[in-house]
Amino acid sequence: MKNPYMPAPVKLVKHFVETEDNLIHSFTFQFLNEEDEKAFAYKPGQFAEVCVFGKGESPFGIASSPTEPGILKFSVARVGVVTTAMHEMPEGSILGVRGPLGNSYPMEEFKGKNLVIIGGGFAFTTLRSTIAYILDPKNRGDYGNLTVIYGARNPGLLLYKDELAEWEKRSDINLVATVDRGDENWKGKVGFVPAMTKETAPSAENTYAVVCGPPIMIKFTLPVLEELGFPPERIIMSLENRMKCGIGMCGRCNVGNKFVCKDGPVFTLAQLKTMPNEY
Amino acid sequence: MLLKKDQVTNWLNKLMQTYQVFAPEKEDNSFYFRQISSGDQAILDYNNSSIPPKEVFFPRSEKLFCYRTEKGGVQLTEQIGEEKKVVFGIRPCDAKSFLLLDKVFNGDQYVDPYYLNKRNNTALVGLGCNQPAAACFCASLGGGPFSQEGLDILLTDIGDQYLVEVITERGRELLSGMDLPVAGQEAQAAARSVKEDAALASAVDLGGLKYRLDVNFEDPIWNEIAEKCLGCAACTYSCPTCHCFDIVDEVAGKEGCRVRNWDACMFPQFTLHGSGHNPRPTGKERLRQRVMHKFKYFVDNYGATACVGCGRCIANCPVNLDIRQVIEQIGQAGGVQQ
Amino acid sequence: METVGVEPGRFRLEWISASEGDRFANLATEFTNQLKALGPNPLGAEKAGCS
Amino acid sequence: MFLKMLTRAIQETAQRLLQDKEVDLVVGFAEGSLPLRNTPCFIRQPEDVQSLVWGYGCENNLAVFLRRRPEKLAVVAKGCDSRAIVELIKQNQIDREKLVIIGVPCQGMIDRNKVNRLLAGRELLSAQVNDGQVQLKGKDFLETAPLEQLLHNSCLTCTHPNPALYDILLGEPVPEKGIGLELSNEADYDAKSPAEKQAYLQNELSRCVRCYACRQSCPMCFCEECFVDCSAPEWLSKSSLNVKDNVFFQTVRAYHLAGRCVDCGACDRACPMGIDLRTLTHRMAKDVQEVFGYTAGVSLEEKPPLAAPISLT
Repeated sequence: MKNPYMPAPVKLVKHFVETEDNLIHSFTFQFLNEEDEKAFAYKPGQFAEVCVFGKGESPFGIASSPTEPGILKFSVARVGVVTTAMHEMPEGSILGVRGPLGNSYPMEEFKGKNLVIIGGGFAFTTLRSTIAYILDPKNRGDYGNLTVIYGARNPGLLLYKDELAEWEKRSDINLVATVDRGDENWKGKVGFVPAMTKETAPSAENTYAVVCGPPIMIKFTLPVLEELGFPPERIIMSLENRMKCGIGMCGRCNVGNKFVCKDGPVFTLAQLKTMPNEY
Repeated sequence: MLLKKDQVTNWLNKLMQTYQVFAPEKEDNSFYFRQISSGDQAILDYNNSSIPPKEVFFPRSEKLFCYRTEKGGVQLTEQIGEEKKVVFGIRPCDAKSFLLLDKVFNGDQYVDPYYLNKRNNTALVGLGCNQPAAACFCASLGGGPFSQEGLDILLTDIGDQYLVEVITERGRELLSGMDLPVAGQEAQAAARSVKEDAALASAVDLGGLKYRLDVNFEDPIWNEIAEKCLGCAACTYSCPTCHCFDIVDEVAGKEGCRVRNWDACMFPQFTLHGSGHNPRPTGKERLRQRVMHKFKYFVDNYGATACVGCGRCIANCPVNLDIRQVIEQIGQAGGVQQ
Repeated sequence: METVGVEPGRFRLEWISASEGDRFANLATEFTNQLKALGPNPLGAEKAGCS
Repeated sequence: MFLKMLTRAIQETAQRLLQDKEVDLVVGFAEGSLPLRNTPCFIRQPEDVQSLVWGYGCENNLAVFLRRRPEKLAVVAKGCDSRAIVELIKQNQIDREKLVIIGVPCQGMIDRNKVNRLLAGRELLSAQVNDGQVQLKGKDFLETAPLEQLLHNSCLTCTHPNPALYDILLGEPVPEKGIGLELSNEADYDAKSPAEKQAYLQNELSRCVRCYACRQSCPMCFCEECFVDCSAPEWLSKSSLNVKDNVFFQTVRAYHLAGRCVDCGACDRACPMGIDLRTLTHRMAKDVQEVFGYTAGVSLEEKPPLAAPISLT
């Protein structure tokens, strides 16, 4: 009987400071045991519980893509006990990972469709996983045009800056990186994500929209998408709720009769409209 | 079969040779299901325990695993108990509650080994309720004072002895070596009359409740229902079908362990986000969640109502917030069934 | 403190000014030895850990 | 019977206050759903006042519902409720201008645990009290016992049964008992050695399930984040099997109530496990009285102990 509460030991191989304000660090792990890695086959959009022995565990979206074997990457903001402990962890430390948990973005349904991925602030982790998955040579052919609109308060707070630079050079992805307030050497767009969406989003025809970000960004982006003709079934969201077990047993992350950890975190806007407004 | 009341003690002592036996033990004024060390500690003329016997399967605090952080690695040791147990003298409503908890802990996607190992290794010897208490309403939830659901053996008190009804193979094993006499006509008749007389004083009308809960999430009745609730967990921790828990680490230097503790949707920290946002900020949302979970969400997800009508939440609530009245109040709220 | 069953010997109130460094040091040492004699604090929690 | 008279007086007062729009809400007690139980109720329409009653089960401290309320409201307050209100006003949790206090002299509330002990497991179906005798009826029994024998300990040692602060007083004041009336079992707790005290507390609190009904029912417990819920630092274990931490929780809670606890016993009555919590809270209130000469919730003008210079002569 597999014990879903037992974490698999992992080693911290790369600890990278993502944002200027030192609030968000990226952590790259490697499994210590071969069979744990095989058992951890995941899809973009899923999350995992990262365990810091002696402090506790917390759920984080998986930022790495399944097309990047051998590693598992998370980007974590320093908020509480576990995250603060992680931020002080040197490379080589041993932690634990439990998962993969939750459903994933409907990558099969996306096949043959255009995609606009809209992210904000540090909720860009699972979106990065999805983008890297689609851009992988094995998968790129399956998907139509890919537009990415990613915003942050200022340039220093953008995640994965080097990758953003690479994506800008590529022709098979239309990256629109925007900031609320630019600075002297910021050459990209300046403006809020909802405004950028109105300006640069592709036609809704045969296109899915994936939206993930702080509540304020969601609140103003959804009407724009609906205006552009995106039906609720093709607006994909990812919810965040307090979680402990991650497997639908500890009873805390539900919205209506859906558990965000087991039935989610990915829901279509159509599904969300049938669920009570309690998230 | 028939079991004389004075034979109970030595049956329990016999069981204790191979099983850990949990039975109602009296302390001051209330009863608790605890592991007994000798047969005479079990008291069978009692109404019900203040805390349900679910503790045997889902303890209020349980070590999931222990770890020792060493140079370059961590050593994990699981803490899953394998002991064989018997819960003796359990009421039919509590036995039925385990069938509901099974739906959560023995799910299609994930299985909880801690709960399931104990469940698979534990037999349940039930004791029918000759005199249901005033606040018991098990019949309204599909149960009954002599319901056999979830039990391995059911005892019926017919005066100076018990009618023993064996329900499962595991129940039969418990009686091996006891060779009890077969129950004659007279004993059968006595048991039948006891079962007929066991009238339930209280009932709830669940008709249309699920439908009303589907439609009245935003109904102002919830403000009224929740206004007197203090937001403690007296109801959740005395409820046999509540299964919510918290997971924390407890550390002593290099060693520590991951512990699972009972938790309650009535507490604000239950859903408080790291960012400070709380989807259920006040007592109203939290009490609504408790009622919705038992009488709607559980029905949607598992096809059964997560309540067995044991009445403990009514007796233990400091402000006498009565779940039967809540169900009634919802009945009067909007959303009449088409 | 006594109501809760903490032995009176475990609590002490002293007035020491910032300039009385050595008095503070002696007092701390002396009180520590006193406490060691009394043994662990009854209120001290034993962690549910693997100890 | 004075209960009926009090009930009618409460209903009439509430109706007048609501009709004249002097208040938008009246907080009182209604009939409970179990024998000897009353339940808090919130009346907003004059025509609903008939659900307001008075009885021997009005044991909750209603002050817990009055903190930081925006609207103008009235409360039916017995002695200990009014004392809690006085303290909450002094601690800026209640706006005196927006509160109408309907004072009710308190005859004491019946302790269900004492009734259960008397009935030895037989179930109580109904109860009446006439002239100091409690009639307890069950399926096939009728027991009578003197009221004194079934009152809560906090009511037996209550020093202020008459409201310390009120706008309207209903019924006749009740005779006040002497200050610091001691119960027999209190003396022998004090006589225990520290280790025996620890053993007693740990035995009592081994039944604690950490439902926090004691904290939630206490009018004085209104911290934004209770130290028990804090995870950084984690002051104590969250597991109720950690009995020493259960004792630690009650100890620190008693410290946080020093000079604020009005010794109403609401925590004791709220505990579903019947744990004796008043051993700590009652003594804390007594110690504060002895050391600082201050009794919580008796007068609006009297400053709390540490808020005013005290003369140690």
